[in-house]
Amino acid sequence: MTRFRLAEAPIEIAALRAELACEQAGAYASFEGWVRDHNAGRAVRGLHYEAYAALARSEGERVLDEAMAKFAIAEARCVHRIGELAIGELAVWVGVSAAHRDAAFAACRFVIDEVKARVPIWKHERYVDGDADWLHPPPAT
Amino acid sequence: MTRFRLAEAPIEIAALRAELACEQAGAYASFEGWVRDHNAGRAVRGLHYEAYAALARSEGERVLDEAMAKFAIAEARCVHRIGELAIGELAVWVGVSAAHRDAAFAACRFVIDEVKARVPIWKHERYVDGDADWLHPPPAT
Amino acid sequence: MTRVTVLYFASLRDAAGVPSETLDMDAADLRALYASLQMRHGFALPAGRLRVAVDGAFARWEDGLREGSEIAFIPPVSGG
Amino acid sequence: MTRVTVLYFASLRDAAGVPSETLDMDAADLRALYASLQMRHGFALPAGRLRVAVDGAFARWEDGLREGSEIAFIPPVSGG
Repeated sequence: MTRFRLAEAPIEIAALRAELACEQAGAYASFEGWVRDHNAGRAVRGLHYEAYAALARSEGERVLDEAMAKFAIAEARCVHRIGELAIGELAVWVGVSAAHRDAAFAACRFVIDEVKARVPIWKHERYVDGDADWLHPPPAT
Repeated sequence: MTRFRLAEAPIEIAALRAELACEQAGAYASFEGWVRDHNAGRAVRGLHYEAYAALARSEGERVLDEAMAKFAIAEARCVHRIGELAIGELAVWVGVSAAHRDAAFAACRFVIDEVKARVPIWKHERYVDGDADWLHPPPAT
Repeated sequence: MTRVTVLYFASLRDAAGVPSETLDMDAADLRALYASLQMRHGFALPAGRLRVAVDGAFARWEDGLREGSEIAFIPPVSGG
Repeated sequence: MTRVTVLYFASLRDAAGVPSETLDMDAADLRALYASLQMRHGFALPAGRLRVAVDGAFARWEDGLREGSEIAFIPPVSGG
């Protein structure tokens, strides 16, 4: 079972959502990260994501395994784009199905938080002013 | 602006999601309620939703207005099906876009909780054993 | 006597046997109106578990009856 | 001397100028290896802000160098 995936092409939400459907599931929560046109006050012109693919896949899968163990959910998936993305494009998608909404919301939030904190993927932003930077944020406090 | 809608036909998620996109929004949270094949231990064969349509629309809109005022979000929508639904069908959909994920998750949760608590829509379930019932749950504690 | 139209939904409609009815009533307020209709139709739900709406907006049980108004008794909702 | 392949990502790759290099090193552990490569390439990030992985799995800074292993220094991540 691969619940976590890296994608080099646009993420197809409808097909992923269909993987989560089951007759026992009454609740579905999803999260999407979209490429914004600004970050930390700077106008963003474009960006790309780079991954240490082997470790990103195994660590991402570990996050999803933890979510399955920790919450009363039916299924969960996460897909993260890598490569060049345009403003407004979908960078990361999380979907969770469950019998009840408490677990669906909590697991969805857990997955995106852990993926952002632990999975070796890096964002490179190019700014309208011509500058460019890798984002290496300080640990969340 | 109508952010809350009743739908007599299947909900088209992709079109609704597109209404929430904007270049400032980096986060999108959504919730779906799916028709389950069981409820409170009874096997469900089918169901329908009935609404007091005029009041459901105005009270639903009020919930969305409250979400827009209460959370730092860009946009929000909610659509609730009425009429006959099959097992697995989408009964209610909520979508919220925001600059950051905290607000997107919190507002999405607020909308589904308030819609379930306040909007005059009733579920009628038909059970496999031949029985049928309107659901009139006690107030949440 | 005040002429009002009453709307019934969900289990109240099943019990009343009609989705609405127009009645001439002399109830002092909406609470008294529900009490009298509850007796007539055998509604199982006490007023304490309902909300009441007049002309498409939530109202208070102690509001009086307005001639020609449309009154809805709202049983506990179960959308979502 | 132990022969290892080192992978660089994101700002570390920009600073090193290469995505990976194979080196013969005599560092006592992964921490000492990073210190020596940090000096060589001028990496701005201190080891305390990095994680380290060996052969595709997270490792400890005090692990020794294994002949032929693939070592990755993981700068703070920014997916999502």
